[in-house]
Amino acid sequence: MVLRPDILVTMKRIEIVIDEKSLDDMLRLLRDADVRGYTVIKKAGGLGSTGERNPDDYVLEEHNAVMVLACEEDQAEKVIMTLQPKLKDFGGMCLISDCQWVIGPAASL
Amino acid sequence: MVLRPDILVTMKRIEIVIDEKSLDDMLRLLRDADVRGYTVIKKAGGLGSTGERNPDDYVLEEHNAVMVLACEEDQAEKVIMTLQPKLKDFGGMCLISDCQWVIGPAASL
Amino acid sequence: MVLRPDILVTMKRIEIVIDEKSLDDMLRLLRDADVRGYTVIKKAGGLGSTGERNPDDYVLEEHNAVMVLACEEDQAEKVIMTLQPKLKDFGGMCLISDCQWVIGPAASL
Amino acid sequence: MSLSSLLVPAILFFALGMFACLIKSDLKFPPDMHKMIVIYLLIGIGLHGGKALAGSDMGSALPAVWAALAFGCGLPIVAYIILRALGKIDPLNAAAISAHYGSVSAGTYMTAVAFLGGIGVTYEAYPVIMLAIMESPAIMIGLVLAGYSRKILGGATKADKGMYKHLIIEAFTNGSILLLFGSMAIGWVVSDPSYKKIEPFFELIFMGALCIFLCDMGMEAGKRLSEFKTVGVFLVCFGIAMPLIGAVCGLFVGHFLLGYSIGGITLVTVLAASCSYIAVPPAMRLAIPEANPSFYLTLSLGVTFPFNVVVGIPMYYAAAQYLHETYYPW
Amino acid sequence: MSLSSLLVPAILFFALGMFACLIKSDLKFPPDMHKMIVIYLLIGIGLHGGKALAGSDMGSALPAVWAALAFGCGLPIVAYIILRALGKIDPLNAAAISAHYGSVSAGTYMTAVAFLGGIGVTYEAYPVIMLAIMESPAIMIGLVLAGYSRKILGGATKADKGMYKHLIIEAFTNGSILLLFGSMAIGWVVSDPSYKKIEPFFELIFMGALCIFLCDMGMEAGKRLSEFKTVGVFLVCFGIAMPLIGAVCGLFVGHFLLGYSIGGITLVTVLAASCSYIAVPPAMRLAIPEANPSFYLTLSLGVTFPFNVVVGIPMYYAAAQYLHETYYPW
Amino acid sequence: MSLSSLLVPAILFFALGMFACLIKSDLKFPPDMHKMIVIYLLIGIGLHGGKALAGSDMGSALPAVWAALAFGCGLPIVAYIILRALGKIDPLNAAAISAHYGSVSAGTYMTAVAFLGGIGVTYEAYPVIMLAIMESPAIMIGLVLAGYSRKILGGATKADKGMYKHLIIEAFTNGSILLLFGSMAIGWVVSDPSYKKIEPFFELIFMGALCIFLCDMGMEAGKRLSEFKTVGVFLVCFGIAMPLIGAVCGLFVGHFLLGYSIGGITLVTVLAASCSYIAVPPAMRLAIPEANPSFYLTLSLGVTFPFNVVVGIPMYYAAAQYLHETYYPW
Ligand SMILES: Nc1ncnc2c1ncn2[C@@H]1O[C@H](COP(=O)(O)O)[C@@H](O)[C@H]1O
Ligand SMILES: Nc1ncnc2c1ncn2[C@@H]1O[C@H](COP(=O)(O)O)[C@@H](O)[C@H]1O
Ligand SMILES: Nc1ncnc2c1ncn2[C@@H]1O[C@H](COP(=O)(O)O)[C@@H](O)[C@H]1O
Ligand code: NA
Ligand code: NA
Ligand code: NA
Repeated sequence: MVLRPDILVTMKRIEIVIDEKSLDDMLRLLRDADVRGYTVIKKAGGLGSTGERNPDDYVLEEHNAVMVLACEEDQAEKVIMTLQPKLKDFGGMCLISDCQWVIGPAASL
Repeated sequence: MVLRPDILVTMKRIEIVIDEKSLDDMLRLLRDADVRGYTVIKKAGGLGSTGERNPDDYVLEEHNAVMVLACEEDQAEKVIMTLQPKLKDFGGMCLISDCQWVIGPAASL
Repeated sequence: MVLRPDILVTMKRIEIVIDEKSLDDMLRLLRDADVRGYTVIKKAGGLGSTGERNPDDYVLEEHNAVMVLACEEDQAEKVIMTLQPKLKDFGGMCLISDCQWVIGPAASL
Repeated sequence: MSLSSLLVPAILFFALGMFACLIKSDLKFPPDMHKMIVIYLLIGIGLHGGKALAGSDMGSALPAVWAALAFGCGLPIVAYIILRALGKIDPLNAAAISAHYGSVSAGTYMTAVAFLGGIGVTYEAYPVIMLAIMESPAIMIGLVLAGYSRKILGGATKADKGMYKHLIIEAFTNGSILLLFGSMAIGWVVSDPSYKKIEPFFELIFMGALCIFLCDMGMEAGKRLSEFKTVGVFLVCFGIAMPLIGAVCGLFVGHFLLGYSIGGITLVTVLAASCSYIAVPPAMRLAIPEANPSFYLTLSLGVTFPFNVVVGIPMYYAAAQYLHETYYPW
Repeated sequence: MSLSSLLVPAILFFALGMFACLIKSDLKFPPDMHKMIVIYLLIGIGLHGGKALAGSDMGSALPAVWAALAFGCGLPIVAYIILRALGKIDPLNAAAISAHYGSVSAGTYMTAVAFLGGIGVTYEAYPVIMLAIMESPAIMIGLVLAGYSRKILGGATKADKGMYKHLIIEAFTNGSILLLFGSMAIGWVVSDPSYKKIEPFFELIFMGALCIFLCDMGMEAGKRLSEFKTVGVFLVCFGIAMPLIGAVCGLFVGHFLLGYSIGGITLVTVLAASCSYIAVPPAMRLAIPEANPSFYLTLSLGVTFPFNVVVGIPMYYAAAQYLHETYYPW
Repeated sequence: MSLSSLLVPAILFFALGMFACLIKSDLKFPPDMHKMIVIYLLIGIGLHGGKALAGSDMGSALPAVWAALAFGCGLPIVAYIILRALGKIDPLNAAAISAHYGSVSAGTYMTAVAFLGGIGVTYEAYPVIMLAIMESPAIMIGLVLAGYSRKILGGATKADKGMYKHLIIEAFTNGSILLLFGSMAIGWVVSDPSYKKIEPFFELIFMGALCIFLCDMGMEAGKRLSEFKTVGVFLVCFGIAMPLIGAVCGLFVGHFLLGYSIGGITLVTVLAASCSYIAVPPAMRLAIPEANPSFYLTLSLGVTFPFNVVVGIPMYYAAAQYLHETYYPW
């Protein structure tokens, strides 16, 4: 990539999908792992091992929450180590991929 | 990555954005391709070749659906092969990238 | 990947999270950078340097917008160069990663 | 009872909703609208019921409580036996479906109230207590039936104790039940002049709001009804037969045991014949994840609910009338 | 007609909404609130209209139906010719804009009803039929004009047959049209005592709910109005001239052909002068994707709608009054 | 004043909401429902107030305006001093909290109106002006206090001028303030027959809608109350003491300076004692990002609001009654 490397930091992108009801527990775990940034999208639907979750269903309204967090590699490791033992309980999915964080102008850093 | 490889499985992450009205057709196709997990976020907006879609517009309310699915490489290939011929009809976008799935504790597997 | 390379185009995936109030400014910048496709998810929550944003809070309802855009590498560079100087003002995050765009059947191209 | 008495606006709006679904109209009510009207209607019923109870003899309410508990516990067992013996339905699905029939549908109850109001028939204050009470016991029985089914199947009990406790607590802290009981209590205690101030909102415009609710329910029922192929002929028949069985019990209890007026018997019958689609489905989804939700949802929302609203209520009323006139017990 | 008769709350709330938009207030009504009120108002108009029709001579309704069809088909053609001949607007945009002017705006109609109610003027039962009928034909004509435009342009017809069929079906199963017709039918058939039960909800509080609706519409119109620069001077003028042309047709038809009272003429005029922003825009977006939505939306919502609500209705009423008194045909 | 006069439905519904939160019920009202009811109630109060003002002497309104400004400016300064001197609260949190106490809570005001209505007490037309005026000045004073605090702290002023301007503009274009003023103006100008048409929606069903609003507020307050541990004992005490201080000022001003009736004094007292949770929190979040929102939100919504609704209003009324009877100034 021709992009100036001084404005890009290599990071890990962690993407988690879980039942909205478990979101608070998950966020607590993340805070325990010193996560200082995340983004949450609620009211997602989906299909998984426990069947379909449809936020628009009139009777059986079930929601997933999608969480995205970007962090440095060692932080990502810490997060994964914290989450991994609980993943079975939470269900859903947890993906890691590589990404680059674009940092703002140095002046105001 | 220093993360223990035994808790990570290399997978493909497929991300699809289409008109919400075509979502059911798309999901049917995915099921035909034996997809057993996906996440859907509705009420997204966007800009594409067919113009702007604004879920908040009072008169011309149009919604995109964002779908994310993680699967093994050969499964991903199957999915793409199933979807690709229809992509022109659906419009929108379909991206593939690499990711790693974090698997839960072995004990309860 | 065994997938036929003729249906895949290597691209960059840019993912931006900002305060929903700044979304219009951001979209204007993107249009200035000749972006011709993006997807926006509103009403996201999150945690960042400016504290928590909770779209469900009764009094302090604050929303993030999540934007995803896929574009060719040089276009991505242009986008990043346009955005980067403003990133401090917008806050939030801006990630870049690699992806592959699945193109539809050649016939109707 | 003439044909025109069937032309209750609420029921016509239900039909309109089903029609819209049938012709695949893009008519769609905002989901939050539905939730809001449900909240409003539950409070309205509760307040009205509480006010009525405040003016009536509370000793006489006890038989209604017993009847409610009996229905809540008895009907699911009857349903389970039928499903297992006649339908060869697998134990866990049978348990999940059964639980729904011990419970009630506030929508059906309100439609019955609108129907009675439309033809000017009065009724006792007690059935509303039964409505409030009947939601929970059926969930308990559902849990018991699920446990029993799992024992039959011999498998490991998938549901742990924590979940059972959680479900039982939920059955009593459930939002709609709380709203119903809470507003009943408020209707009970407030003074008449205070009540007068909130009456226009909760009573005067009640029947109109009910029309919108039922139009929405019509669409919802239509959507579910269209899935009836997945549940098969036996279950569809069960979805019509079971309310009739409940109705017979309701008529008997309402007339001979409780000794209510025609209106009261009709409401008791409707409660016994109706089938929950609010509190029970989520509880069963949690308690019996192995059961197929489309079975119990299609039955409850797509078959039994429209059957009760369109055919059942006038029929139960006619039966109550006949019973009351023929076997006058006093 | 004094100034104070212009101070109809509904219109003042519309102005408040526009003012809020003008001063860039953060006032914002939940989108679902808007949808809910629209549903409520449509049912309310429908029921009221149906009840009124039940009491009137149905033979006399036929001319209204013909007039509605004539407006729906004729006005878009007039609009198309003007846009093409005077404005040199490209064919597809002209077709898309034209279709809107053959259709109606229920919001404008209701404001007119509120206006007439405020000054105590009665009107015939038939205009509501015209309201219900006029939404669809304009869509058909829009499709025809689009096809014609494409032929002019000589390009391949982008819109396939399947889409046309889909659009025509949609024009008749459209949610708001269904709601209007459905509730008209219900208002028609229900007995008076039944209607009385739902009247408080659908009639008594109607005018108040309309105020909230119009406040919201004012904000929406203000938002659109602020985009008027993108549409250019000619189109803004067209957005004011076209309702006036429609109004002249409406006055003529309402007075000479239908022979209605002042109130009835006013409503017919409003129907002819108004311009859809509910069913037509999405249909045109689908049928003529090449047309720029901000053209027809700004015109319909940002120019014609506020013009009709604030200036048009009192003007049409005054004209109807003048006409009725001057050229009394009998 | 007997116990039964405390059994105002609105307050009981508030208690029901808190109870639902306490027993961790899954009861939840759709967020949009809340926004809709707030919009409706604000318009309702505004219209009613405007109509009442239209019939009263406007010269006499001026003292109310002055009193409102005095409360809005004075009370935050009192609060700031107390928080700094007694509580050793850090300057920026103290500034943010203080601003809330100069402003008002429309919810508390409406509950007071419901309370007075329930016991049949009348009141002047002017307090509603105070309600509309008091939201903004407190925000200004909050900005001043924040600037002062930053000077104390000696740090660079984080908040730039642009933001201050933005906040001041926002304080006057704020949606709820606009709605209140706008509908007051509309209530003022419309003719009586016009008003009659919208009265059923905005007045007749007002008290019922208020019940649903307060039930929701009860849940919201309960949620906030459960966080009271994070704010500490001193702040909780402050959240109860500060409304009492405000109340004393309100009683004094209402009785001796404005010379209102018992009902009027009660309302003025409630305004002085209440504390904003609508316009001020977002403004403070923007103006003083360093302050911890959970402090001022817990105090305003979780402590002061329920205190005023459940304990305060009857107490203020009793005090107003006592004052009016004892120190009758004329
Ligand atoms: N392979 C997958 N790809 C994308 N989303 C998934 C996948 N598996 C599970 N999910 C999401 O995680 C939720 C819960 O999964 P589960 O606990 O397996 O039922 C589902 O509803 C999906 O939204
Ligand atoms: N390059 C892109 N990046 C992100 N989203 C896109 C892109 N192109 C299209 N989309 C999304 O796909 C939707 C439909 O695209 P189209 O069919 O091209 O109009 C748009 O509204 C966007 O939400
Ligand atoms: N490391 C991160 N990972 C994911 N989302 C983030 C991250 N940092 C910030 N965000 C998102 O960006 C929003 C604004 O961030 P900030 O401007 O830092 O407060 C937050 O509310 C999050 O939704
Ligand atoms: Na039952
Ligand atoms: Na027209
Ligand atoms: Na105050």
